[in-house]
Amino acid sequence: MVKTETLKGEKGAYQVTLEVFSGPLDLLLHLIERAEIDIYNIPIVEITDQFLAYLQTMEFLDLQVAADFLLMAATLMQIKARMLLPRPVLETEEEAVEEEDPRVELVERLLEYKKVKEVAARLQDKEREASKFFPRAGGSFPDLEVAAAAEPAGRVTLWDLVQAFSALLESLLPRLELKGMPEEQYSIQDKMDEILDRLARTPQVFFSALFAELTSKKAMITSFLALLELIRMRKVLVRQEMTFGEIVIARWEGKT
Amino acid sequence: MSWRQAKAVLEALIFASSEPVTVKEMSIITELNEETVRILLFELAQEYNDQQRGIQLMEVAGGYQLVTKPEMAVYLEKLKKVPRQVPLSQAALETLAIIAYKQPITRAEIETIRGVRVDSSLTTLLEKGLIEETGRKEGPGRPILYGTTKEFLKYFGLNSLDELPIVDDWILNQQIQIDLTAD
Amino acid sequence: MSWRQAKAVLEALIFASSEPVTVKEMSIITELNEETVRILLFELAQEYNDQQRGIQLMEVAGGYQLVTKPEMAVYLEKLKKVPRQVPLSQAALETLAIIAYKQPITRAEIETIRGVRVDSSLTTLLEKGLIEETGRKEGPGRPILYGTTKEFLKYFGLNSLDELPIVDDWILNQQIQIDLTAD
Repeated sequence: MVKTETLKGEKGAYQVTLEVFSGPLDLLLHLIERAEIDIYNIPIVEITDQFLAYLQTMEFLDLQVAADFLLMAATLMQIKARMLLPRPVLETEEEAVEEEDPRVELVERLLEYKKVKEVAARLQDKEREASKFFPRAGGSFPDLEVAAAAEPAGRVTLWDLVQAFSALLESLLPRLELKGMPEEQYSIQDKMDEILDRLARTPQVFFSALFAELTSKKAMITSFLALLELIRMRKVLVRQEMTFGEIVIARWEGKT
Repeated sequence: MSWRQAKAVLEALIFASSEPVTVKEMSIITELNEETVRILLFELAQEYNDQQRGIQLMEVAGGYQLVTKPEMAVYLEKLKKVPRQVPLSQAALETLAIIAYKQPITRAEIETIRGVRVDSSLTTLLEKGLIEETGRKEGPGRPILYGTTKEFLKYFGLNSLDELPIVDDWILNQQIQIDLTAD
Repeated sequence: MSWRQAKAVLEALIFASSEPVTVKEMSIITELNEETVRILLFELAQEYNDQQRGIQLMEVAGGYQLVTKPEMAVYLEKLKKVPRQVPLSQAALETLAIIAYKQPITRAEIETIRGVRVDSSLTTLLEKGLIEETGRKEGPGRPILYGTTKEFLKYFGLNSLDELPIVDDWILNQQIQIDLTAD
């Protein structure tokens, strides 16, 4: 689908920019978000009218309306009809509970689809990042295609990291105590920035090196928490390059 | 083979291969143990960085590959001889997102989630080698199941599926590792 | 742009280009004059040599390109022969299982069982030397018959075909399905 349609008006060519939706759920979500309404309580009459108005606009502009959009329109009208029907007088509470809101299924689909959009957006970010790294294109060696194994990279669990940290703390603590340096005042955010700055200069840093220059236990713990936060945010990777080797902190590849 | 030579061999191997080369493969070819290969690779990666080169070593899809540094992109885009990829459409990205997180999955299941027919996105994704048929689902019609490929990992610069971004309460892929959910 | 940066840019350009890059192109992109580009290239070539790298800069018809050093050929040859560590795709495995149990078998027969076209799996399996053409079937079109190879036995650590797990037809089909949905 195209983002922009060029239309020929009587007074010459002019451009109309259309929001193009990847499907009826996308359009519906857009309408709901634009109206800033609660997804769990969709004003179905209003939204159905807007949805139909959009389809009319598409038709008016001679743009093909996909069958999926028409199907959704039918679904919306069905829900609308059910909601407008006079509700039967309910005799018991039980019946009242059983009376299901006709919008429930739609809401569930919308919520699920919302996640899809979220993931798609993140994949797009990754795509954009990855597109900055160009592989070798020239004169590939004939027959030299090698099938690579999905070898488990030396991943490090959070637990490994905590253990490494406590070992480090234990070994460095006597030295720290002796120094008796005035305590640094750093927030976790400061430390996160510091680690990222460091990784901007060298792509990989030894775990121990991150803490080598710190002068207090508090600073070390702050740094450690900052590192955990960066891992959680997927801004850094942690891996063990050798089986018994040092843990290495690396920049999240593809991110500048 | 000297240390320096070994590094040269690894560089040549990674350079010449059209696919990421695994540590295991390099170990077999050089007849060095995997641990040594890893140290050599680590040093090689360092050299690429220290020396402010235009290329760097990247760990992707379970192996190693050479790529240009991101800051070179602005120059590379000016050279027509450099092949460039057309970014995926929104529709294709959504389809791919569903496959990546819910694989193996059938077309009908994807269509239920997206609310549209996905034939053309599936064709695009299959042509680009980002997804593949992984088998057939039990049940009526035995529909084809789709999953992501190694090319998918390469395309998005991921080392494994574990590196897919986490979506809150959409933990679909059971392979997502404990280290990330531990907190 | 510093001297060092300029060299990095040239390296990236030559690396990522699908064809040799000319001095003129490099000059336009870096906004440096051609003479400077030549000096930079000369230095770059020196560095590749001095540092005993696995790759080198080569001037060929129409410009510059990066190639592996001749002494690396022996390792690159080995790279081609490294045992494939990739587990076969589910589709290929399914096809292979059918061939193993029902050999000799034609493509059409495999496709009837699997319900999909199997061209690409057959190509993969042939390339990997796990199956081979064993003859032609009598009848219309005399289609090619496929069977497994010695390599197949090696790949799965079998001494002979007799060691294949015994299954009757029904179980064979079920088994494949179970494998496919296992993860």
